[in-house]
Amino acid sequence: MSIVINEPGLIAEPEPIRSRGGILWDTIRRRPSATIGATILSLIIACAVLAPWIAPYGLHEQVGPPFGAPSWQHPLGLDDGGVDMVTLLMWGARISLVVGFAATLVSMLIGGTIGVVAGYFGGKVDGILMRITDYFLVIPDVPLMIVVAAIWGPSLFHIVIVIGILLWTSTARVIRAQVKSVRERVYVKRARALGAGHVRIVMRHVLPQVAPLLIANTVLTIAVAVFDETALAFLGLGDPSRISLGKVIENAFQRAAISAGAWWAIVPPGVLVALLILSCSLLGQALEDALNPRLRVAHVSARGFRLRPLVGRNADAV
Amino acid sequence: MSPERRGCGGRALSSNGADPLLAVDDLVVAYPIARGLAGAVLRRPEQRVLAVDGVSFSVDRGELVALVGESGCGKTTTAQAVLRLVEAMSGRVSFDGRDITELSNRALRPLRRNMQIIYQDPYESLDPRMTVRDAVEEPMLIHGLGGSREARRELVLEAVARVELTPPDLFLERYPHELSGGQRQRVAIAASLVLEPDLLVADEPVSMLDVSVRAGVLNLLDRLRQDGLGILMITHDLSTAARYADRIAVMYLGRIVEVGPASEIVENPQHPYTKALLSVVPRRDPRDRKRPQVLTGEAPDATRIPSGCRFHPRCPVAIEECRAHDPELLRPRNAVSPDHRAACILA
Amino acid sequence: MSALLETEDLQVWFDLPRGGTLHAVQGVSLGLERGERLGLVGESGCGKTTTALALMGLLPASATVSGRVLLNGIDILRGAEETMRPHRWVDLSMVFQGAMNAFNPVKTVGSQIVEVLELHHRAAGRAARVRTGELLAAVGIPDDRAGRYPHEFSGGMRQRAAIAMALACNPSVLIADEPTTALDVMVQAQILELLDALCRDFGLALLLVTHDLPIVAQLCDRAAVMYAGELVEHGSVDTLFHAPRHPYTRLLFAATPDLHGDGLPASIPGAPPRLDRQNEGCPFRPRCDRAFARCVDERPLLRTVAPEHGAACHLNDVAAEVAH
Amino acid sequence: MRGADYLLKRTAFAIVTVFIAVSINFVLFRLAPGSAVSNLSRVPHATQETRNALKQQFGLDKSRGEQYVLYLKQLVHGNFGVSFANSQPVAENLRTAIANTLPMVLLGTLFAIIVGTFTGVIAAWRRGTGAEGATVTSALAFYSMPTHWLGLMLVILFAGVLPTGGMTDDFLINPSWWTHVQDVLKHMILPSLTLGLVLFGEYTLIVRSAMLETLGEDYILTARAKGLKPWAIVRKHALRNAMLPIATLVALSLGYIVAGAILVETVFSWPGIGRAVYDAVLARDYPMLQGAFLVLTVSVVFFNLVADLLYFRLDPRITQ
Repeated sequence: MSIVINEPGLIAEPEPIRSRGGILWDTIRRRPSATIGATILSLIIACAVLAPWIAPYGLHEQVGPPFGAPSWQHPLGLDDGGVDMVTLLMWGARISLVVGFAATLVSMLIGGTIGVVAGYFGGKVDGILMRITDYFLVIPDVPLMIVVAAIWGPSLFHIVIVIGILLWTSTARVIRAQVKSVRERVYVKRARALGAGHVRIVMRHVLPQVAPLLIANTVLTIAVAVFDETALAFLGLGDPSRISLGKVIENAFQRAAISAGAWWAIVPPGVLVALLILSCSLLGQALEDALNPRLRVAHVSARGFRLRPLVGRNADAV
Repeated sequence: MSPERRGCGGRALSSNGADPLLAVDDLVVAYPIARGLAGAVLRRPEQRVLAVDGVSFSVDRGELVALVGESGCGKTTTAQAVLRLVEAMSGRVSFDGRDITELSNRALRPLRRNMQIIYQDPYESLDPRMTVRDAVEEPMLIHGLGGSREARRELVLEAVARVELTPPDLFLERYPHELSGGQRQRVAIAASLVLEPDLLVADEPVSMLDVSVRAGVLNLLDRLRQDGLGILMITHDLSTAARYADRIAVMYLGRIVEVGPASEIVENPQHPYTKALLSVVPRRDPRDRKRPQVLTGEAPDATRIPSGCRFHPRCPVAIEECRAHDPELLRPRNAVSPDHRAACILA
Repeated sequence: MSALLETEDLQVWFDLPRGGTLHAVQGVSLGLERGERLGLVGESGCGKTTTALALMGLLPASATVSGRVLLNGIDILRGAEETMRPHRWVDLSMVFQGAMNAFNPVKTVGSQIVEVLELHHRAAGRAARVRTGELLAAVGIPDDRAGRYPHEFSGGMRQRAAIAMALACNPSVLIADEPTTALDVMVQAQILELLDALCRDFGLALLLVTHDLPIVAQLCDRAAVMYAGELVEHGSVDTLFHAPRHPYTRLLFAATPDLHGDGLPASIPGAPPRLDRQNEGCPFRPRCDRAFARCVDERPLLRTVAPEHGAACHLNDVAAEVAH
Repeated sequence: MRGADYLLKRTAFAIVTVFIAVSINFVLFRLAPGSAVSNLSRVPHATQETRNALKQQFGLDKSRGEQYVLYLKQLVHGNFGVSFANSQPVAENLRTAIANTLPMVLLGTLFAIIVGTFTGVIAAWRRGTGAEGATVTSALAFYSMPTHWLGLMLVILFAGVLPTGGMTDDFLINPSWWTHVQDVLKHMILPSLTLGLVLFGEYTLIVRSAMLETLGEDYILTARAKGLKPWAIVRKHALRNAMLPIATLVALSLGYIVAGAILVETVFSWPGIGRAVYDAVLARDYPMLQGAFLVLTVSVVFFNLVADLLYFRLDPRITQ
């Protein structure tokens, strides 16, 4: 037990979590980093979703010379095929996000299930599942993705599956830890003592408590999935028929955009990927922080406590 | 009103010849100790800790029995074994005359509504996402009781009123974080009462509450006892046991070393451990300062149980015979009450 | 005559993480004489631990403090952290609640005691290690245990070691914050006996912060009762038990169960007020069994009601008027 | 005794993991439909001779069980097969590649550890100030950038100032030993910096949260009560304890860094293990790919074991 546990003001009261949307919305409203992350993320998602309607030019439409410089008509210039970069980025973000979300969904389903089952049942089941997770955790994911993608051949579906089945380990561990702690809470013990079934306890008590953490983890996983897709595409293992942000960077690199001095073909897609990952990290991290009771108040920091001068009060009064 | 004078219902029932509500007979509970991979490879024998080693007692309707002891003495394990939340290695637990040690989980389920438990930590006793109403209603839903939604609401209101949260309808839609520790513990009790149990196991029900509200929760339990509920209270606090229990059983290293009517245990203890335990309880009145009889040595360790009387290494009056002879629970020579038992050859 | 350690109108506010402030300590003035044992009693959240931490200037960055902390008549709070630090452990030392975590888990217990000795130039090298052994022996721990890590000690042993560490520089005041909470009754008795002996042998002044009235009744000379950030009554433990002048003190004793005697303890209805809001009148009024009109809008001040006995209750004024 | 048990468990885990990786390798490369060897026609530039050699080498005429045993036997003898691309033994190719990768990766990691620890401690120490905001923002920014893209940005920025590709200058003929080292170091700067910057972001965030968690511990309050000055507390108590998670995470990440070097080495044409993987993918050089994957897995497992041993050294509680 901590010294400060009983003193008000020394620790933040754990924020009551009531509705699933509640914690997400609450965090976005209260934490500036989460606000920024959520804003950027929703802007990118909006552009990507609306690409077919708001993109200024066609995706395969040659509107100028290869590596045409930025101009008023084409603020980010043209790529090696003379396609408008803004258009390319919108469509690219679309594919990157699809891969990111789909792969995350796969990994959440696997990781969430394994985490809940291992954490809830504990004992032997937990031992076996966590051993499996440990092995998956140790296998280096990028090389395995490369090997699998190389063998199966490049396609969007393969990429989603490959990323998805390699990313679930951290989710499984985080969720398991949380489920284990929820399982030991008195109200769950009491429900068990009452004779409630496993399904009921999991659905009614465990899952709602774990859901916010699962959301935070999902957001962080999206960032990793987007990164992995970019890396795979860069290594020439992306789906050749789809243009993702990774593919845009790879194209520029392969077609020697750098030696051609066409920075606009390579800087913006990277910035966009970085923004995408940054916004997910900011949002996910803020959510995790909000849910983490272990981030207590530091006992020592650069700034000490403040003194308020004795004004108007009789300092000699005892 | 002393506990003895308060005594009602319970004794009478059992003297009528009926079975006690809860009878525990020679209960033994063991936990395995992990021997580790190295141990498994070297084929070391699997070891077990005897957390509870031959415990017998009973609880009647309308009776509050307190199991008292230091941490690690096996009192909480005993409570869990009574409710079959941990499995006993041997011994019998009978509920209302029926042996429940061998019942399957399925057969046990309808019985579970008759025996309820409340835990120590009021801050974790309620699901933070459920209102008081949901929390009190849940046991009925689990057991498929209470009839219609409206009927259930009535029962919830009744239970909330019974734990003295007034006015009850004001509390129904509140969330746990809007309640104080004492109120949460009352809601937990209400959630147990709604099933109309016969037995309530209370595991350190007030040790995490503030002093000013403890008495409120305990007095509530006392009134429920008067209404005929059998209560088994686990506590480390002898003062609380002395005030509220009809009978006290003192545990040491997995055994009951002394048991009897509360007033007799407090005023006329016969086992040296009970005497020591009573002497270290700080008194409220500053004028009442006595030198406590502090036992030396660390708290006992269930992995290393001494031979003979298991209390002898710390016993201030141990004689040579105590090393070899494991005493039984017998009526002490100086006992006043016929129900007083102590496990000491000198008593 | 000035006390060894004294606070004057000590106030502490905390910035809350979700905005707003919490007035945790609301003008506490206490005195501790040389060799005296004072119990600071109250329920959770009443500000007793905050007061203890403020005495040593150990508050976090979210705190704002005002008032004075006088050590031998000199204000050591005036320069915050900087003026406080030289007195820490040398004049005032502390034993924390739940000593499980008071030791750094990756360093040996002995080395953490040696650390203070060397820091305050009491001893160094071999001499410091010898002194550490003596200190441990003084609290009943075999001195060869100095090289062990904290996790190798039991809860009671760790609390003893923490006390040994607190005595390292021969302080004049020992502040013990819930030193026996989370310990078993028998171990609690051992620790209390040890504190008692040490105070006697070393002439230590003891400030015992606890929620447990009987412990104070047994160990202390005087007690100060806190409620909702305020000192509501102080006096000798005997007076407080037999002739309390504040309803809270009386009701708190009535709520505490005792081994012998008759009747059931009675609880105090209601809950303490929230300290993150401005409260009018007497903070105890909603729970008080003898509140009257004046309690609603006038906050009672701590007044001397008898020699060495102060209470903050309007009833005492009424009693005084009646006496006139 | 518990300590011995811990070591035994961790070592057993490492061995089993390597075995599993070896088996995954077998499954991926031999059994999966359309995999390398079961579909030899997909191997480009393969003469009939190579194919026959392969068939014999992999024992494709035998049952799968026998193939597996044969495969394990070959591995035990360090035989990874022959590269399709340059007809050299894979083991030989891998050895050179690793020798090239390690110095570059270590330099980058060292940079990240030193800078990241420093900024992480500052961020935790100055919590709630502008300094924390600045460090965390820059750390997050670097953490978010795709590694290869950051490399390309450095290429754009430093083109002409520093060498941006390869490991040596081809125009240096018969350089002395010293000029050769200088030349390699110069080539190493950008790839190492890329790796270092990405890792710097990650390490800063890790160190910061480890420090924050430690600074909230009760023994920090005790240290303050003992009269230690704030920086002494950070140095003597907080950092020492925060190093526990940090050390293990760094050791852990070292394993992944070798794997992650693929992107950096591709951008800077650094002839290391990552570049070897990239080339093998392009050339469909399966023996090489298989060997490289195995080496990378073993390196992660190895550093994992190092992390466990480190923890064992640093945390006395494990021997309990």
